[in-house]
This record gives sequence, C-alpha cells and structure tokens, in this order.
Amino acid sequence: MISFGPTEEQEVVREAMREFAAKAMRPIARECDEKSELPEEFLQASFELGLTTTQLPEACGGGGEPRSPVTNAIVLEELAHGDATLALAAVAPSLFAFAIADLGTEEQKRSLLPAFCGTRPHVASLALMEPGPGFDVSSLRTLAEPKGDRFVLSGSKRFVPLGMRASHFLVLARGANGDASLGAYVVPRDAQGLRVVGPEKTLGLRALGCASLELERVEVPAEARLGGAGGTDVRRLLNASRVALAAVMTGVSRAVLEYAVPYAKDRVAFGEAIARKQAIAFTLADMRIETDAMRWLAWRAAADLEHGRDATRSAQQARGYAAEACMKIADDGVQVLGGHGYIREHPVEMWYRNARSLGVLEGAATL
Amino acid sequence: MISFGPTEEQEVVREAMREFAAKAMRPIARECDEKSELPEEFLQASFELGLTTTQLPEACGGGGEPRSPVTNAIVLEELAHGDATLALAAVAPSLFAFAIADLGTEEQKRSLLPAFCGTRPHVASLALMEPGPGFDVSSLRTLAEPKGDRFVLSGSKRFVPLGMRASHFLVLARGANGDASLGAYVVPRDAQGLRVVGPEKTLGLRALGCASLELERVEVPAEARLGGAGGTDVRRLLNASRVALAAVMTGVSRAVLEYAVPYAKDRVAFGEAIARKQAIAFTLADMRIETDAMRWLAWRAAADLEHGRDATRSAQQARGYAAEACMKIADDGVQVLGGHGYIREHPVEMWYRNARSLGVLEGAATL
Amino acid sequence: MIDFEPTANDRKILDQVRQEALVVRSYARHYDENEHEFPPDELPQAKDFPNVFALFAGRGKEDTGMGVMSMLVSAGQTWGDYSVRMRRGKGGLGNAALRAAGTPEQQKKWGHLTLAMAITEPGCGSDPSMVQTAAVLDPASDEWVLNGEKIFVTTGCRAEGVVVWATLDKSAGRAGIKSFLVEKGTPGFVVAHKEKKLGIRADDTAAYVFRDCRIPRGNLLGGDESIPKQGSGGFRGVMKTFNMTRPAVAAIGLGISQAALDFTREQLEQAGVPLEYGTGLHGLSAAAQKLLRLEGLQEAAMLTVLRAAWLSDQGQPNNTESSIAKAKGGAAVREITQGCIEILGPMGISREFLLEKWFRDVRITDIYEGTGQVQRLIIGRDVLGYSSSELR
Amino acid sequence: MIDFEPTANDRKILDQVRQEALVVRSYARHYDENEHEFPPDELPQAKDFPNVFALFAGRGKEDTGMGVMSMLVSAGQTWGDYSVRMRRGKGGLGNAALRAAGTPEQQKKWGHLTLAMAITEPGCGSDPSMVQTAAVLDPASDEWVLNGEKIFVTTGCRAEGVVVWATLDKSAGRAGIKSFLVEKGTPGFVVAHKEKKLGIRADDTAAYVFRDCRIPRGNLLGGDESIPKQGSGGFRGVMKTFNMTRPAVAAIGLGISQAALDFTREQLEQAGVPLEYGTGLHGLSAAAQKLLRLEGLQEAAMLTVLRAAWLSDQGQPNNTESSIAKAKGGAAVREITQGCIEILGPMGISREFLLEKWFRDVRITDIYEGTGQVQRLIIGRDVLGYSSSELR
Repeated sequence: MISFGPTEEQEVVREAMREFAAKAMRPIARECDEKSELPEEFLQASFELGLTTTQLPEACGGGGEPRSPVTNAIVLEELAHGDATLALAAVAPSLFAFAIADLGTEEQKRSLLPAFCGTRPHVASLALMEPGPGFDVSSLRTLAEPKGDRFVLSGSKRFVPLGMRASHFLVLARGANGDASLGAYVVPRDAQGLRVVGPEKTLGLRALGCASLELERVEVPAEARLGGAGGTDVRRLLNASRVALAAVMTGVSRAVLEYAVPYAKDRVAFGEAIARKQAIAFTLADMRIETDAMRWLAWRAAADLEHGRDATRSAQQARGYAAEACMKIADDGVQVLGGHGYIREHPVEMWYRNARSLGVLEGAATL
Repeated sequence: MISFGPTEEQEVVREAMREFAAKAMRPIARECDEKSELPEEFLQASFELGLTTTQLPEACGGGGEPRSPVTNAIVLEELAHGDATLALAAVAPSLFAFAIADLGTEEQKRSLLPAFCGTRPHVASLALMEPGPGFDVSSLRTLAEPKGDRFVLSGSKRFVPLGMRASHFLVLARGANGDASLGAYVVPRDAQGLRVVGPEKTLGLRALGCASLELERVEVPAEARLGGAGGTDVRRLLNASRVALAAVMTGVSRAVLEYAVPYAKDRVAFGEAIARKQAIAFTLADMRIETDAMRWLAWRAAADLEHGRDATRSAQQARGYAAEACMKIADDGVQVLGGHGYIREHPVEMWYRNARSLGVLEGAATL
Repeated sequence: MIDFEPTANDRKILDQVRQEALVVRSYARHYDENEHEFPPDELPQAKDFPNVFALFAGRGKEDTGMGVMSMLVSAGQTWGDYSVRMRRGKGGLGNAALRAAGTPEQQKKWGHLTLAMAITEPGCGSDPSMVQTAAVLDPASDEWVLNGEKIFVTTGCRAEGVVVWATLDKSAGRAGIKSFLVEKGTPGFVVAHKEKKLGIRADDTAAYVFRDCRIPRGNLLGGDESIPKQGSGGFRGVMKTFNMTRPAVAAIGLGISQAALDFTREQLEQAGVPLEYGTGLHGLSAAAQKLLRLEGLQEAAMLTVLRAAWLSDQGQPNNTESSIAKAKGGAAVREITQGCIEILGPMGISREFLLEKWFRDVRITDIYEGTGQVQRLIIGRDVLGYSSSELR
Repeated sequence: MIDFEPTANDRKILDQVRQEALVVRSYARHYDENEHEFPPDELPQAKDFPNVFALFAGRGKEDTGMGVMSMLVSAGQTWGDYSVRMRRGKGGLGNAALRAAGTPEQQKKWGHLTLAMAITEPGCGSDPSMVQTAAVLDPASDEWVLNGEKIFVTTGCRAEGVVVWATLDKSAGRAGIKSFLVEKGTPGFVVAHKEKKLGIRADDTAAYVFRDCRIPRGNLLGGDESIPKQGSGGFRGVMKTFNMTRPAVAAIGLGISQAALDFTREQLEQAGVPLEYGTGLHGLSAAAQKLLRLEGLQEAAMLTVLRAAWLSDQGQPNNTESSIAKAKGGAAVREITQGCIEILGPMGISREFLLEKWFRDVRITDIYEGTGQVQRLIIGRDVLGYSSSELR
C-alpha cells in the first residue's frame, strides 16, 4: 500500500530527535568543526539515545526492537538537521553493528554485539573507501586472498568514520585471483599488519575523526568474513549506507532552507527584504521542492530495505538525487546570504563544505 | 593576437545576411515548416548570395576568394536568426563543395566543383548519420571494402540534408576488415545499389528534405575516395560541420531572445509587464549571456580552422556548449511565452523543435 | 505505515491500464499527424477490455487511497497516449468545477454533460484574477449577459457545455470573479477555432468568443451573486478546483516522460549498453549515467505527486504540495524528454518513433494549470509566510 | 581580425606567470591552514624571477591588448594561488578608484599608497546605493566627519589607506554618495578584525569602523561636493571602477577553476581514463564526458571575460559585457570546482590536495563585486531597455 504516513511511534521519535538536534548538536557544531574535534560528552549523549542498542537482539543485550530502516531515515534527517558531522558520528557504530546483526553468523553476533549494549559508547566502523581518483565500489582494490583457513587482506582504506576510536573495522575487499565478489571482513584494531593513520584532514565533516587504514597482509580467520567463510551479499550493507547518506543530506538541505528563510526576510537591499525578490523567493521555493523530493526518495528506499525487497535501484536513486540536490541547495544557501554565506559567523559556509563532502562519500553519487 | 574585432568586410557581409534573413527567410519559415517544403525560389535566392561559389577556386569557375570559416560562422548566425532550417539548406551544398575544394584531389575538383559555379543552385550533400540508438562518429557502421581498384560501400545513412535533390553524396564510411580509419566517398545519386528514400519525417528542420540512403554493395572507383585512394583526414570535414552547427544554434538562440523581449514587455500579468518580474528578466539576461558565450566559442573554433590549427577540441566544445545552451534558451523561450509558446501562431514553438533537432545532428553534442 | 508498494488489488487496476495503454499507442501517431480528426470515444478493441472503473469495486482499507490511485491511473493512461483512450471518460475540468462550486440542483441539472472550463484569456495568461470577460445582469429578462474571449479551453470543441470565469465588477478584482455555466448552442457563444499546437494535437483546445451571450440568472455556479468586501470569496470557490488538478496534470506529464524513459532504456539495452544500478558510476558510459539520472528524477517527481494526492486522501490541506508536484513535474518532464532524445541521438528526432511526439506533448505540462513560475509564487509564499501582495 | 591565439610576446609573459604560479603553489596550503599569517610581499624565490611587468616592455600593435592580457595574467596568477604572489603588486581596489575618480593632485598625493576600497556595510549587501556611512562637513575645521561601519574590505588590514563610500545626504540616495580617502592611523578609523572565511583565508578581508573620524576637506575624491539634482552623478563616478573590476574578478576565479580542471584531468589520465576530444560521446565514460563538458564551460566563461576586456581596450563601453563576464564566471567556477570534486570522488575532499581549497577559494567569485543576481539586473535592464526603477 502506498502511504506517506509515519506511525505514531515514528512521530514521537522524530520529535525527540528534533529536540536533541536543536539542544545537543546545533549549538556545538561550529566549534567541533573549527577544532576538528568530537567531544566525548556528545558521543555519550548520542549513545544514550539508543540508536544502535535498541534495535540489537535481546540475546546480545539489545532492546530487541525490530529493525526499521524507515524510522532510522526519519531519525537521521532530524539529527543531520542539527549537524551532519555529528549525525554521522552518532550512527557510524550502528552501520557496523546492524551489518553484523543482519548479515553476521551467530558466532559473530555473540562475540561482537554485546559491546554495543553496555553503558558507554562503543565504536566500530565500516572501511569502504580507498585512495585514488574516481573511487567507487566497482573499483575496490583491497584484496582478500584465501590462505588455508584464513584470509589475507592487503590494501588501503580512507575516510573511515570514527576510525581513530574504533575497536574493529568491517573492511570491504574483493576476492583475489579472479574472484571479483565483494566480501566484508571483521578486523580488530590491533591486528598484525594493520596501521591506523589519522585523523584525516578533510574539506568538511571535520569532526568525524576519519582514519586511513593501511593493510599489509593482514591475516584474519575464515570466520572473520561477514556471514562466515562463504560470505554474504554485502550489497544490502551498501544499500543501507546509501539510504543513510540520503537521509543525512535531506536534513542538511532542510537546515539550509530554514536558516535562509528568516535571513532573507530580515535582510534589506534596494529598499525591501530580499525575500520579496523573485530571484530569492523562487530559490527558496526550489529548496522546499527538492527537500521534499529527497525525503520521499530516501523513505522509498528505506521501505524497500524494511520489507526485504532489493533496494539497489531505489537506494542509488535516493543517494544520487540527494547528493545533487543537497549540493545545489547548500550552494544557493551561500548565495542567498551573499557575503555572510562566505564567512564562518554563519553555519551556511560549513554546510556548503559538508554538502560537497557528503556527496562523494562512497564515491561520486552523481556525475 | 586575441581579438574579437570583425573586419569591415565581415561587418558588411553580416549586414547583408541579416537583411536577407529578415526579408527572405523569417517570413516564409513557418509555412515551409507546416508544409515540410523548401521553395525553389528560396534555393535560387540563397544560391545567388554566392555563399558557396565565391569561395571556390577560379579554376573551377568560382570567385577564388580565400575560404574564411570565421566569416562563414558570422553568416550562419545571421541566416539561422532568420530560420535554422533554411540556413542549413542554404549552406548544405557548401559543406560538400568546400570538402572537395579543401581535401579533394585535382581531378575531384575539376569534375565536381564547376557544377556549383553555374547560374542555378546545385545540390550535393554530406551523408554522415546512421540509424540506431546513440549514433555518433565513433560508431560508424557503414563499411568501405577495397576490391581491386574499387571500393564497395555497404550500410545505411540517415538525415542527409537536401538529400532528395542531391546529385552526389559524400558518404562517410569506416574501412573494412580491421581498418577503422574513416574515409569519405563521392557517390553519384544514380550509383548501382544506392537507394535514396524520403523525405524523412522529423521533429524539427522539417523543410530540410532529409533523405535516407540504403547502400547495398555500391561500387565506386578508388578515385572516388576524398583525397584520392589513400584518403585524407576527414576530421577537418567534421570539425567544419560542427562549427557550422554551433553558429546556427547561436542564431536560433538570438532569435528566441529577440522575440521574447518585446513579448515580455507587452505581456501584462498581475498588474505589470511580466518582463519586470525577476524570474522573467533574469531568464532573458541568461539568454543574452549564453548567446554571447556560444558565439565566442564558435568564432574561436572557426579561427582555428581558418589558421589551419587543429580544431578538434575547440569545435567539439563549440558545438557541445551551443547544443546545451540553445536547447535551454528555446525551452525558456516557450516558458516565457507560456501558452503562446505552445501554439503555432508564434515561431517559438518551431524554434523549440529545431533546437532539439540541431542538438543531436551528427550525434549527441552533450550528454 | 510508510510504504510505496502497490497492493495486489492496486496492481490489478494498473496492469489493466497498461494493457489498454499498449493498444492506445498504436493510434497515437495517426491522430498526431491528422490533427483535424478527433480520436473516437471508444476504440474498436474496447469490447475486449472490461471498464477499468469496474475494477475499483471491492477494494479495502489496506489498498492504496483513491487519490493516489487516480494519479497512477492517469500516468498509466498517458504512458499510452495523451489524447487517445480506450474509452473516453465523460466529463472535463468543468465537471470538477461544478462538483466543487455548484449547488446540488446545479449538479443534478448539468452533471451528466461533459463540461469544459474556460479561464485563460488572450490578455491574462496564468493570472486568473485578471479575467476581463464580463457578466452583467439584465434585470428585465433576469439573465446574465456575457462578453469576452477565452483561449486554451481543453476539450473545448467536444464539450456539451462550459464553466466560464467572468467578473461582475472589474474594480473588485478577484472578489468579483464568478463562474457561470453556458451550454453549447446558446446564442452569442461561438467556438472560434481549434488551436494548432506543438503537441497534444489530437486533443481539442478551443478558443471561445462570447458576444452578448445571454444565460439564465440561475447559471451562476453556487448562486451567490454578492461580492465579498475583502478577500476573494467567490474566487476561492473556483480556485478549489485547482488543488485536485495540479497533481493530476503533473501525473499526466509523468506518464509521458516514463514512456520516453522506457523506450530509451529498451533501445540502449538492445544496443548492448550496460545500464546496471549498484555498480559505481565510473564503470558506466556517459549515456548510461544520464539515463539512470533521469530515471531518478522521474521517481522523485512522481513521489511529489503521490504525496500531494495522499494528503488529499487523508483530508489534509495540500495547496503547497499540489504546487510542489506541479512545479517539480513540469520541470522534470522537460528535462527527461529532452535528455532521452539526447541519449538516443538522431533517431530521437525521427517521426518513425513516438519519442519526438512525447517530447512535444509533454511540454504543455509546465504551462497549463499555472506555469512553474506561478507554482513557485504559491510555494514561496508558504515557505516565507508571505501574502500574495508581499510576494508577487 | 578575429582570432584567439596569443602572440609570441604574449606567451613570453604568460609562460613567466605560469613559472611563478608553480612556485607560489608550494606556499598555498600553509597560508590556508594558518590564516592568521599573511604571505610575504616577496617570496624567497623572487630573486630567480624577473619582474613580470618588465616583460610588458617592447610589445607592439600586433600583440594582444593590455586589458585582455591583464585578464590572462590575473587568471595565470590565481592558477597558482588566490593570495600568495611571487611579488605582491602595490595597490588595491582603492587605487583603481583613485585613478578613476581622483583629481590629478589627489592621484599624485596618494597614488603611491596601497589603497583598499570600503563599500559594503553590514546592512546593505551588494546595493551600494544603500550606503549608511555618513560624511558631514565641519565648516569650523573645514573637515569631513565620518561615521559608519564597513565589512568585506579586501586587503583591508595591510592597506595604507582606504577609499570609503559615504553619503552627504541619505535623502538624496545614490546622488548623495561620494568617495573619500582616509589614511591609516587617522583618529577614529578602527580596523575591527580580519574575517574568518570559507576560503581565500590568506587574503585579508577586514571590517572597518569610523567613529567621528575627521579628514581634510580635500580628501573627497574628485573634489565635487555638489549633489546632482537627478541621476546619480557622483555615484556614476565611483561606479566606473567596477567596469574594470568585474571582468578581473571573473578572471581571478577562472584561474582557480582552470587549476581544478588541470588537476582533475591529470589524475584521470594517470588512472588511464580515456579523455579524447573528437570521438563521439558514446565512446566516453561518464567521468570523461563530465570533464570535457566542464572544460568547455571554462572556455566559454573565459571568452566572455576577454570580450569585456577587449571592448575596454577598444575604448568601447562594456558595462553590460562586464556584468556578463562576472555573472558567467561566477556561476561557471562554482559548477566547475563542484564538478571536479565529484569526478575525483573522495580524494577530492582530502586536504592532501589543493582541489578542496580551490573549491572554497573560488566560491567568493559570485559574491563580491556584486552577486550574480546584481549582474543579472544590469544585464536584464540592458536587454529590456529598462531603467533601474523599472527592473529592481
């Protein structure tokens, strides 16, 4: 059935997240960006939202609530409305944990999930991106060679969110000698041959504490492969991550619109509020149009995930569309503010950097 | 030396062409489109402009004036400002004749050029395009197999301008068995195995009388190859054609702008001329910006041709940019006129069809 | 619960619509090339097809709402052709206006007629409040006397009657505008001509002239002859109609752009061009990437349409969302059809195929029922909390 | 004769500029990451490089005009970096204003100083006619007393003096606006702070405060204290400056976007991506097609800049063309730098490379010296034959 109606529970969650974003994220976002630092208190506070824990199985100490990608998309839009960097920091662990919960073996769940269900934030992260021009999933160069009952991982990873604090990495790699199939491998931070370098200096998302990984023949047991030695379809993992990014970009876009509107109504030029000029007003109207469209695409892809339908197409469309629209909205936001869009006294310049950065995470979302 | 200054002679030619376009082209354009017909009188009148003859060698009865691609670009913008279809009809023969004059053997010049220097219009045309999705020069399927001292041509051609009236065709084909090099072959209309079908029904440019060619093992002597049995670099030919198209699209764009301006100043909505609304005025400003940019790109590529520099890059940029900008300008023109942009009482409707058609001649100019 | 999958019952209807669309297509080119002809009210094949509306029986609460379904049905029909239908449904825009603004008696009296709606005038474009057509009451005969011209009247030739917007008092602006029902054949009511257009040529779009056209006093829709002092009471009444039509118009256009996308994909696939989702973009050709991008744009636009319709199914206000759907749809269909021709190249402009026709037909979407500019005014006012005088 | 090839003499200069730019680049990241520092007026390597301006000697009529050359030189320099120079040229925007509006005596007196130009105010954005800073004549001391605030003053920290726009009579609007020269150190003239910005961080952009700042009566540029009844005489005088600066600002931005394109092409070529011109687009990858498209956009924008400069070389009016160059350049550099990051993907946002910096630096282009919106007002008025009151 086609319906745009959130459940009452989803409405409640949305409200709570909106409040958290306004109180605990927006006010600290600029300082985090200037210092490229993620405060412990924020990690603790966001951990206490239970974004990860509540949806993990009871057997592992979780809340046992059914996983709802749609709810998560709603949550992420609200958090990113507060700040995209902090929103990604808040959910990075769940990308790892949910991957284990959804695609992992019983043994993997037993050994890895309880850590996320304690009283303190636990960090583990997804290692997907790699150095070099035009990275995308079709061009992974990190290899996993089978060697007896083990896999040997070699390659480089970049922009691993919260990588500087992570206890484990879920490393995506191609099979060696001709086997092009993608696999995901759980690698503990202290693994032989793994070097964690960083934090990486980036255009935006500066407080995300991204790390680079250098893997020199890192050996892991066959059971370290997500889903067991035989592996599993990691596309579900990538699709979930794409939907998450689409939701984040929706939140950023809405933030720009809601910041630009009062500015344009206050700002007087040529004798009247600039908001009364069609060039400005229509730009704001377009922001509203596109923010709506982005949200529905993200919801649609999330619904595919939620009902176990193949989300490959809908997730790519959601992320691709959001990347293009969010970049334009942030760019227009700077233009509406004019000189004030270019200085760091206003958040728009930060959103401009974040929008461009979000659009290329995991590879160009649109060309 | 970098200069945007036309010569006095070029100024004179521009004025003459502008007048011809206003008097002999714009007034009949709509009827030609509705009837998909090209009046003899127009062919005669445009022939008398001497666009082709004056720049052909005196030895062949021509005016012997130096070839000036820049002047030709200026001419084409003005003619296309009158009507793109009629402009292409007026210069289609010169694409053939100039190719022979610039790249042909002495024998080819002697045998083919005098016909263009008579008192009546003579038509010969370039056969480049082919059926099937995504045609472009990289995917020519028409083959020229060497057979003794002859070539055997096989394939299909589409959208051959004035094809229904042409005495000869300059057929572009790939070498057979592995030799991927492009060649151009002079094929008389009455050649064995050549079927000329049409006129083709098209979205725009309806009066251009385009033909399809079906070549079933058409045999031509080795000397029929442009430049002789060894061939020649046909890219110069293609570059010249691309510059011509860029100039035509510049003229169409200027026509839209100059038609939309008075309309928008007359048209009253919500109590004032719509031209006073930023949404409309800025659209018109953008038309002016892009029409300028298109023209300079076309001139730059033409200057490369004129000075014998490789124009491959500049010609592709000129055509690609013009195709995108001209499509947008025609589209915006329809929007500025609103309902009147959708009905055939105004030329904008026709320009919208012509703009889309021009942009894909010879294959997509932009993607 | 949020979801976007049609139910089995939904699919039954949409599959049927698709079957009819495939038949309808075979007539599309003929009526485009022969614009003086009108497509039949019923195609010969109609006997083999149950009436789609019969399938709407026996749907439950767990099925998709009627508003949303009607958008999908509209898009499904125009996927076949803009003008040709297996069976022409009775009724035009005017019937919607009659339902929205007419008294019960008026609905009873004229509901069975196919009614066009005449709003636009040579001088007023998409600004309905500028209506110049005047209605003057003649107390002697107790009749309204209409004088004025209307253009772009959809189904204007075949309609049996028309709902005309006219003003009782130009000085009153919007407030003075009322809608009147005029039956065909009324003296002084002349159908001037069928417009020659870029596309939708099989469609009838008429121009009307009213010269001292006299109609009974009771033909004023709603019957309220008073001119509200402020605001635009009467005007609001007639404007109601638009909340339903804007998303519908967008859906109609998106059915056509979907046809263009499907045709383009099919052609590229036959040519062996890889068009996969999920692989990175760097693996794709320029043409493939462009097609995937346009497919995403299509989905985005359609979702804004469904959202506006869903709100009305919920009985929630959807004025802004209707404009969002119309603005987004109108822009998207232009970009999509232009892009498909670009992708296919020269064959895209050949009248051997329907793509060039879809490119022409769909261009009306961003023009009628309020241009994209008008929609942005509505959206902008909502976003900024401005009145129509603050943002013009 | 129409042509677009630099002469041998032109190339000598441009090659030299390129050599310096390559050196300058090695300093770019440092001054971006350490925005409190100012780049030196002369780099250590300067001794190995002749002064570019020496090369301008001995050029003939067959060489490219000075205006056009200065655009190419500006673009060539910012290809290296926006702020760092091998040798910092004396003079700022204010010097241009002094040349345009100052009396011979004034030019002689202050020409040797580096002069900033202070126009924008917290309240008036890119609308110079809204200047609130007031200049009041004190007959007793025969001094002007200035009061007001200015922001976004380029080279505001290091300038030795500033040309300030102030009004003699707010009620007179544009006509009342005059420009005054204030030397650093004048009591009541406070340099508030260096702005923290998205990009061009090594650049100094200051905020000024004038509090009862007294300057000699002779510091009014041009010396004309009268307020023209209609039109905007004094204002026109100061506006002159912009005819030269708008194309220059676009050229400065296009030097940066060219750097982004060259870096992106180089990276793709190293990765073995085919990037040929001349072959059809269907043979190209999505990334290649996007790069070629952006390279064309770069050329298009640069040509509009050269056109505006060429007109001024010919002594022809170029007000509209200057706005075309600024509007086109401002939009092009945004699209190009955003697109290059898209093409290179994640590496594009790493501060290991300068691309992300170019993306930030270049964004100022469409903002200062009049936003794209302001430029479109100027172009629109010209296209429509409207006055500034008819199109606002």
